[in-house]
Amino acid sequence: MLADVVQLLLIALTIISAVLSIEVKNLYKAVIFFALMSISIGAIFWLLNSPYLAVFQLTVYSGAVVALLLAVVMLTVGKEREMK
Amino acid sequence: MLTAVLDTLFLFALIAPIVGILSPRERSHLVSGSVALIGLLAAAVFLTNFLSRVFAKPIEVPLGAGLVNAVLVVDIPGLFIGFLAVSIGILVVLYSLKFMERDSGTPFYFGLLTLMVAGMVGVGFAGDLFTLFVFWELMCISSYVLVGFRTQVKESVEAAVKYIVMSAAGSATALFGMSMLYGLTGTLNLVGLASALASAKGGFWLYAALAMLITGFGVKAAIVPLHTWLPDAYTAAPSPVSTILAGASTELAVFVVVKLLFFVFPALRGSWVMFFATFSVLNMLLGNVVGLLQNDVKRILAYSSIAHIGYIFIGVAAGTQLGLTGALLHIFNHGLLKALAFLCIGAIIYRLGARTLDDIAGIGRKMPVTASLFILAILGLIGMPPLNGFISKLVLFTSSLDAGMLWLGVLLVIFSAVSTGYYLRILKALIAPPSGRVSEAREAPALLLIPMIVLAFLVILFGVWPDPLLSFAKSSSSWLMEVGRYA
Amino acid sequence: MISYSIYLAGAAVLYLTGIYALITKRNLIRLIMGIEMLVNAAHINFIALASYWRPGFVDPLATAIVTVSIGVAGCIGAVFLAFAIYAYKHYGTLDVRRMRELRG
Amino acid sequence: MSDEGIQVAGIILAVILAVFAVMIIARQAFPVFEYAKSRALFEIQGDLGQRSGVFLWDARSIDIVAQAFVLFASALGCLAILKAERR
Repeated sequence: MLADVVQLLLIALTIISAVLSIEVKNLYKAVIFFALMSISIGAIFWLLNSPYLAVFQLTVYSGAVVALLLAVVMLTVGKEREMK
Repeated sequence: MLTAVLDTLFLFALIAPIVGILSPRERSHLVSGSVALIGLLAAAVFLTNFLSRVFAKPIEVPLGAGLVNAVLVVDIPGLFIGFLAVSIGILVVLYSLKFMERDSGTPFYFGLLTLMVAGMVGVGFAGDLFTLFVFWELMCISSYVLVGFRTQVKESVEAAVKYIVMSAAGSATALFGMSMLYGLTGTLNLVGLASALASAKGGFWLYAALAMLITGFGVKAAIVPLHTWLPDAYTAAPSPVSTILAGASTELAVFVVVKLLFFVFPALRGSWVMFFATFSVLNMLLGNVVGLLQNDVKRILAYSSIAHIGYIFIGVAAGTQLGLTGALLHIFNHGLLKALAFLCIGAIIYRLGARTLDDIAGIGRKMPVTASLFILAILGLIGMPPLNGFISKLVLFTSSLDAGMLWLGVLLVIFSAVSTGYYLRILKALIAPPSGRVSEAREAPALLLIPMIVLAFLVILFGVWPDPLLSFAKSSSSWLMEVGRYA
Repeated sequence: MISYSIYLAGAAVLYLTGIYALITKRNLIRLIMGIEMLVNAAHINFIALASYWRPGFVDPLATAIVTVSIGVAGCIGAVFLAFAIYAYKHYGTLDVRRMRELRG
Repeated sequence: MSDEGIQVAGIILAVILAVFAVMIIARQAFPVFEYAKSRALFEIQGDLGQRSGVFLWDARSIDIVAQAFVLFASALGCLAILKAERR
């Protein structure tokens, strides 16, 4: 029962953070919300009995891709005010 | 590990950039280019070796694979598309040896070109939908970088960005469609899918999966509402890359769509036939009408590609074996013709640095060989009788008659006539009297001419003597239509 | 065990969010995030289906597929971001509205 | 159309589509594995679900090799994009 509620909450969290990551004005915050989305997808994988995949998802998405995104944000618009 | 063809291609794709980086800088393009050329030639030899074995029974790697295994099945349609990819790859590498000599980073260029050809051959051979997807991404990622290879040019970066956004969204859509298909059948093996869906009744979710798969692969195949990346990418890419995109990559995407429809979803034929009749008319209409308004030769050729994909879909819309034969035949013939046309305009760009109709006016007097080959390609694209474009258009026309869709055949003829409008503009620009910068141009160097002459020879050969190609396409289509032979 | 339809609905909504980002947003960073959302939606669908294949058992086929696909999606992201750096060098912005060399 | 217009239209369209999708999913239950030939494509012994790594190498090795070359292609591509200009 508890697992069901947690799963529903995680799906809701995924969608909310996905929407926020494309709607938030500040690009840094957008990338952070993207990382949150990846983490909650990883948690969904964990609850669906595939821990291997959850770890893989966390490594690649909330690790590599988010690091790349942050690096590019820093290299390009990081200096400016314009964050839209 | 994989089949001999793919092994060679992967091996040489690894060697080419390493050797190129280690060699002195002025010669790095020659060294890495010749390594890539050797690899592609070896792959072509292995493909020819497969030919006799495959006609008896498709080669499976690994042997005795179940429904859950990743598997490569070398069958006749796979060889058909493999030959197209490898032969155009060889010619493009040969052409690039001269064309790309002024660019930096050529070792990476040749490595990526070999990987792209490997991806295309892998897509042709894949016997599992997800294996197909991985090889598809290999081809896509290499082509993204190749389109934007000249990063110092603004328009090339922009075209690459546009291309990546549309194409990656398409790939993701195809992946979602695959997940639904997996949810319906429990396997992604193409033969397994075909036998599971052989008696499918339809239902909302099966149609949704089919629609997502066709949309996803259709982005690369330039089905009309999804074609917007194509003119930009073809125009902004370096000419050899436009050649391989137009001549092999887009054709391969059409082949994948055709394979999915005829091999996996024959049970739903009644519904996709009408759909593809509509798309074929849309493609022909948009390609031919917008093509008339362009002034850039590469853009004209890009829109003519869209129109030709519409012609291929006539065969799909017919939905018969004759239609499939015509579609495969036109995939091959259009690949050769469009490759020849792009190589010719590439040679003109190499000498002149310009590609609009006004700027190249009169180039025919100064570069007679290039111009006559270009005229040959254009005549083939129009569908003049002694060339190979005529044969496949004839087969497509016959198939539309055969399927009782006379109006599609009539539209094919009408739009071929409309397309003559912009082809004639190119012809006029080629034979006009030269002026200005054009009068200082010289004939293209021999290394650029060799691939063009080889392609022109093939174009004439398959026009005058189409029997071997026709029988190859016929046996390909009969293999694709009869899933039972794979079991 | 909650119904599979909830996962399908979640994946579909995530997919539509990604498409929405691709259509309306004009920043390269947001475009790549939209693409990754599309891929992630497909992954959720695969894994949810895999765990409904048979009760108490996860189909390793879907796990294998998603493992490979995650790596491939990461590659697309890397290539796209490398281009984004060059686009910024040329145009001084990540805004695709200001890239108007080509007419479409 | 102005950017604001696109934004508003996009939001409305996205919300409508999302509601529509959820409604379809609620109405038409997904026929999970309807066309599957059988639910036992391979033998299940013990903790196979946990040993995905073994499965990954045993059955999907072609995918892994191809993925390795996808990674290689993207590495090569990033090098090619971010190369030093000769001139």
